[in-house]
Amino acid sequence: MDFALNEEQEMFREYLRKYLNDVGQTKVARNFIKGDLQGFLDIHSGLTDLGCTSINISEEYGGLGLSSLDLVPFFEEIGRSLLPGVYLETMAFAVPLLELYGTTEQKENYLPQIASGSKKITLAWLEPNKSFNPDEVECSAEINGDSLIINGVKTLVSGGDIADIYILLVRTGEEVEEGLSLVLVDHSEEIKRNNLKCVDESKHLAELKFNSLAVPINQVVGPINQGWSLLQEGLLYLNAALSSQMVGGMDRVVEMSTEYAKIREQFGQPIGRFQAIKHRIVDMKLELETARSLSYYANWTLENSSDDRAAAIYSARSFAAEAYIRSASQNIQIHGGIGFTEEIDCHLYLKRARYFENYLGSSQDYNEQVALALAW
Amino acid sequence: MDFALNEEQEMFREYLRKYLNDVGQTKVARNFIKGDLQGFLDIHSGLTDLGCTSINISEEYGGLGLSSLDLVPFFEEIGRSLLPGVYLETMAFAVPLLELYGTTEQKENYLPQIASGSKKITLAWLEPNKSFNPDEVECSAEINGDSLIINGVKTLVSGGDIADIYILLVRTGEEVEEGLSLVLVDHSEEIKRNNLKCVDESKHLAELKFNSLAVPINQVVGPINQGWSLLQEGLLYLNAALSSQMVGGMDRVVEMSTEYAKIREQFGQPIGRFQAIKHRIVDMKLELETARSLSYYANWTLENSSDDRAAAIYSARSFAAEAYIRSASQNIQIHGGIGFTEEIDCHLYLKRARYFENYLGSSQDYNEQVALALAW
Amino acid sequence: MEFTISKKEEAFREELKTWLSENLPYGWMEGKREIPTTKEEYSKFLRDWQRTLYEGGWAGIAWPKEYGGRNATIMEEIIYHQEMVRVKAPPLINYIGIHMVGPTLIRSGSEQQKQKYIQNILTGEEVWCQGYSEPNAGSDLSAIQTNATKDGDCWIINGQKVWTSYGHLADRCFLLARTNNHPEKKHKGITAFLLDMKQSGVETKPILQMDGNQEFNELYLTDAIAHDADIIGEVDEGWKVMIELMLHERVGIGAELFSLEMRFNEMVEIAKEHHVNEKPLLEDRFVRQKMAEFYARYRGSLLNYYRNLTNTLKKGHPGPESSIDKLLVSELNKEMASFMITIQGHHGVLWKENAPVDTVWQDEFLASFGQTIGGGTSEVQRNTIGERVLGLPKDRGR
Amino acid sequence: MEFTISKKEEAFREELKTWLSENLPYGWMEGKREIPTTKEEYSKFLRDWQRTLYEGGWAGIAWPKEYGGRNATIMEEIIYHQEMVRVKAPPLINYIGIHMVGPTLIRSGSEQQKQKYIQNILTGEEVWCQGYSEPNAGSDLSAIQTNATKDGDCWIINGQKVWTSYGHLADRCFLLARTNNHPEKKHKGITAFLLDMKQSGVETKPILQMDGNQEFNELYLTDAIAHDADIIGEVDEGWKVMIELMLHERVGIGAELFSLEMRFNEMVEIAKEHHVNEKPLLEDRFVRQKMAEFYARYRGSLLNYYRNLTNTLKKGHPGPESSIDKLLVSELNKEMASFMITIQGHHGVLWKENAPVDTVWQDEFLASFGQTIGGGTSEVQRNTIGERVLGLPKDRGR
Repeated sequence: MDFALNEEQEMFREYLRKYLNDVGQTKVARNFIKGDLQGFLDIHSGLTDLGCTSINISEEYGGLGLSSLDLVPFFEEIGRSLLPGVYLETMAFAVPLLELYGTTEQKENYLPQIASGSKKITLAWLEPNKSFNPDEVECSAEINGDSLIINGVKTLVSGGDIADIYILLVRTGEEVEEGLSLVLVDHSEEIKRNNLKCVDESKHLAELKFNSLAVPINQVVGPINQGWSLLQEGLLYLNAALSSQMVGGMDRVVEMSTEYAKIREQFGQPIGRFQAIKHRIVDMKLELETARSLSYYANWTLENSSDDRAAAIYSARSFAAEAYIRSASQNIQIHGGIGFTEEIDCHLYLKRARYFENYLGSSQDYNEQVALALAW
Repeated sequence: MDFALNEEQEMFREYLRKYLNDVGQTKVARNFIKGDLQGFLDIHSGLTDLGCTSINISEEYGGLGLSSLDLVPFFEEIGRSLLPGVYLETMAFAVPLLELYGTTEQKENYLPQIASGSKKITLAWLEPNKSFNPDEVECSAEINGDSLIINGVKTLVSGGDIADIYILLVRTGEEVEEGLSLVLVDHSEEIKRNNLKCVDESKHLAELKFNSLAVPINQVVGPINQGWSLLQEGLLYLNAALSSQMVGGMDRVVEMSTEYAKIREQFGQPIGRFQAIKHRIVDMKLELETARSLSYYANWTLENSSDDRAAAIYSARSFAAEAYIRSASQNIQIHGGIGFTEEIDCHLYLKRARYFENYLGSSQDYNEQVALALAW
Repeated sequence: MEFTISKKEEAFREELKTWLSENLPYGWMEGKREIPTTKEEYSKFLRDWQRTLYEGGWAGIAWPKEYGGRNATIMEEIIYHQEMVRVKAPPLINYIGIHMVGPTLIRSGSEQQKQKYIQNILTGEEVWCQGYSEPNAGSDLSAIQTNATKDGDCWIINGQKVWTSYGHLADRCFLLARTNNHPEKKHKGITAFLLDMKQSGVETKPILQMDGNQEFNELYLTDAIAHDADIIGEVDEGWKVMIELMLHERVGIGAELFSLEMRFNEMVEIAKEHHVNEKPLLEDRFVRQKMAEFYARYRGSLLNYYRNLTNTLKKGHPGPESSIDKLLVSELNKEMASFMITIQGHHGVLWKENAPVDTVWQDEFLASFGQTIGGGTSEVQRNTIGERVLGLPKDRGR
Repeated sequence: MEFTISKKEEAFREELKTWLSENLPYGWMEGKREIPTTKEEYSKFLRDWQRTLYEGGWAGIAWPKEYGGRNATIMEEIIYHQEMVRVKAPPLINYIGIHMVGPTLIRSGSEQQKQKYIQNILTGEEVWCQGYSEPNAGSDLSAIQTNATKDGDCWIINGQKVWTSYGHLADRCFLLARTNNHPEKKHKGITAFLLDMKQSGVETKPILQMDGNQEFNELYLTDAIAHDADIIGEVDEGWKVMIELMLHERVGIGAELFSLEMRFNEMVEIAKEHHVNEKPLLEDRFVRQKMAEFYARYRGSLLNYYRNLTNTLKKGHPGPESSIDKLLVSELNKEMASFMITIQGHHGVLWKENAPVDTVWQDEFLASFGQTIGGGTSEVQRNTIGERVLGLPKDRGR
């Protein structure tokens, strides 16, 4: 029995924590909100130098050849500092899918560039006023010789203005699920990109319009018309990492509440002495630790191809998503008036929690996935 | 604007409170649990003398001719003292249905006897391992000349061993809803009655077996095959009264917690000083007052045939049912060890709350009724 | 028990309705409800609106007739708030002047103070703000440190206030300052000043809120000056004046409740119209159940309010039960707004002009955090209810 | 990160499994799990079971070999509890002796005390109980008033204890009594006695619980006698001994967690088999959602436990995080049992022989209230976590 990150993983976390502290933690996100993209890109280089973007890329493509558990410190720490970017989609979706299903050409083309930090990939799935259901994917890719001709609109694309490549879910056939494919599309001027206002302003969302865009057919990931099942596989990796990212945010939220409750005095004593505050922070801590245990295990199941991986990952995701909103909300209340100001970070965590709440599916959707995975 | 019980109603509450205090409050229920039926019957006479059993019976049948709001103090007070009996089914179901739909003969036969306390009526609806849905009523009544021949089994009949008369929901036709009728059946030796163990031991539940029991056809309440819609009407009265009865229980529960938190000392101070306790009791109080407001209004809508009566009554019922369980549970926790003993009343309220939880439908069922009533 | 309103009250409502339809800013009733955003234009717009109210006889309706009010009953005040919520009327820029400072002046002000201020409050010519909270005195108001030192017939005031609403627009401030130190009883030795905001010793700095608004200010007092004549009540007895001032809020949380009711109804409409997986949201069982629960809770809160109001009508003044209303409404409001975001799915994170349904829910959700903190946090309300309604022992250290 | 267990541990599990299948009371494995109810028969049944364990080498497995144990590792203890839960083994009548008093005696007892007690604890010949709580000392154990006065080499003990588990069956009691009054530091001046229960000054009275069971007792001490030789640790230093005794619970809440896991699985089975409206409960969306949430929470609690256990293994002793396990398990257990009753509909109130599904859920629900109170209430656990894990300031008055 050894249920803990190993020493290397904890050491890597310390490096990262120190690095992100040194660059001002949430300052990067705050500047990003104000429009400072370059500041983020500098940090991105820094993280690349630390090896963050090569963790789970195999050695032959310039990576470190590590696995999901080794991503945990990285995602917890960027969750903690609310770092912008598309690390989730790049490292925990594109990379595992390319490693598992990419052609040699695709791997050679993309993996080294991801590892070196020069390319960032995001996922384009949702369409305007549609749900995440497979029958609501209308964006089409028609085969024309060696090309796919793409028409349609994708919306709420995460990091739409910093991603270089999209993995697009497109309709290539009639069948509801077995008529969908995943295609790697490099960004170009031909794609009309509109930024969308998001309640979490550190997430830049975009709407993408494709008007007869031609893409070489060898940009399809895995077999054509098998995109939906590949997507399901990719969602396991993505949600395991997302649960860690949310744990990172919750960790900071609990820390903020705890620190503030120790120093803020009212009625002649630190407010952390009042059980209304103390016990609430304890409840936040309980949820944090539970979410953390679930996310560790979720990532462990990926690394070990465990039978219960779908149940483990999706329950980790939906638990963390709900708990994150609760603790980010309580954090504001515990801070009182100052928690309601823009100046203090409290609201940034709440907005991020809300952003993740329904990202790629609701908590109810993922609970239903848990039920199905358990053969209920 | 005058949203309060009137002076007469409050005065009546005081009389009742005093009377039930004098006879030892929950002692009646406790003795009843130990098998002392006579003790309860004595109290029943006393309540009859106070006029409780004639409140909403019209004057021509020996009643006081009052209305639903006048029942509120009565139901709150018996809820408070956990009085056994079938007052809910008699006063808030049988009486309004008889008044509204009974034949002159039925009224003359039953209402004066109810008013005088000599007859108690209960409702027999549910069947073994069935739900409250109309298609799950199988107990049948076949017309044979001037008689109905009844066959089948009813279960979980409240106060089965103290009721003199059953209102039976029976199948008289093929149609799912319009094939059901309500029949007044006097208890007799021919009906096989088995007592059932209930987690709330102050509720005596019975299973009733009917084996070709003949009942005069003029015992049907309202038109034949219209039993389901009559039942719906009756449920409005019953649930309005039930919400008051639950409020009465909650009122005592909040009082118990408050009193105990004032006198019980730990760590050198009354535990009510600890916010973990204080704020929890406040939350119980909030739910109590909300439930009370909803129940007052629910009964007001009945008296005033208000358009929103179904929404008002069913929301009052489901809110109170859920809140009662919560506060009865907290009451035990607040009492600590002593709350876990049989000796203190805490558990009696919890068990009663659980008994009411799904009585004649679940909170979800009633929430759905609210939605339907609001034309959602 | 009686919910119907009298003919006189009905006539009052009709009169107000008619007046509103004729006097609201142009296009308001039709949904064009835009208030300019620059400080000067914003201030002018709202002052104009209050002037319009005043001229129509709809400012300070609860005030005695001799001071320009119409001696409205509590029920009329309720109706007034209901109608203002119904038409989503512009905010009352001098809310603090009309609902709090004015009535306090009328009851406890000197003749000179009445002469000087009353009329200008009503017309909106002088806008008032409150100077209570300080960085180290939030929930614990008695801990204020802003200091007033006597110098001849002047008082020299130094310190910092926060959460001063309309502070940047206000002409006058109802300010609490410490004039005496009682180490044991912290609420002693506080004096209430009617401070002139238009002086060099007073600076305001807007506070940017998490919802993007700037409704509050920090207020810096550097040798600000008040005179003996600007003291209301007695020196060192300002705490009493503040308590009195709060009691003038006879109808309590009414306006917030009527807004909650309106928002609930809007929520139902959206849940009917908004489709997910080609089904109206309201047909989703989870949504129906939760909305039925909200129905019970908002109705229950409203009915609680009516029950407390009945008590207020009987006693003539509100009791500690008003904390129940405040706590229920603010918490429920937060939960409802949160739920509305949840059920919109991922599109629910889109904001402002990109929001799929009325963006009010995102803003409402963010703003709702202010309501469980401002005007006494939910924790303070729970203490008040626990101690003053239930009689539980007081917290240590208070 | 490593969840697999070693070959040695696997062999240990197999050995125990085999032994249990051969040695559990007749019919036990097949589901005939009946324990006689009269006090004498009950006591005999459980003492026999412990004797059987002892003879098989399965009593006190964590004890050093020289005292009759098998020096089991923490992981072996875990496996032991898992297997005992799996077969729903009869309770260990001398739980307190084996898991708490015995290890404390081994570490801190005098040679004479070891000689006198150790062996009999293991065999079940002498059953031990705890005498901690008093009517006025529940959460605040340091407030005990039971008094021990020295008289020669005797101590005369007077007072009352409550919640003494197995008190009516016990031969010996680990008793805390006040031997000195420190008005400031209440936990000073308490002494731990190894009291003989079989004397005229000791009376037990069973406590009837809300779930109908009688597992606990009131213990009346009227001039009960202990000797100097019956003191463990130093006079006035009993608090330390008690803390040490609690630390011997190395595997913490393990057994409760494994029970919770088993009950969750049973709940799934019932929800598959039990039909409402002709549909299995588990197909109801509300039930599925809620059960998926319970899945996350029970799995999370179990994984938390493993994470805390990893720490314990590294440090050699458990930390304050064990309060997290206790709090999560007891609260979750209550919620799960409550939910199981809810979804059974009105038939769910039927009890005992009339219950539609395994009656264990009704009993479990009622019993669950004991778990959030006994062994430190949930409120005390929250204080411990807040103060010792998070470093928040201590409550006043403690």
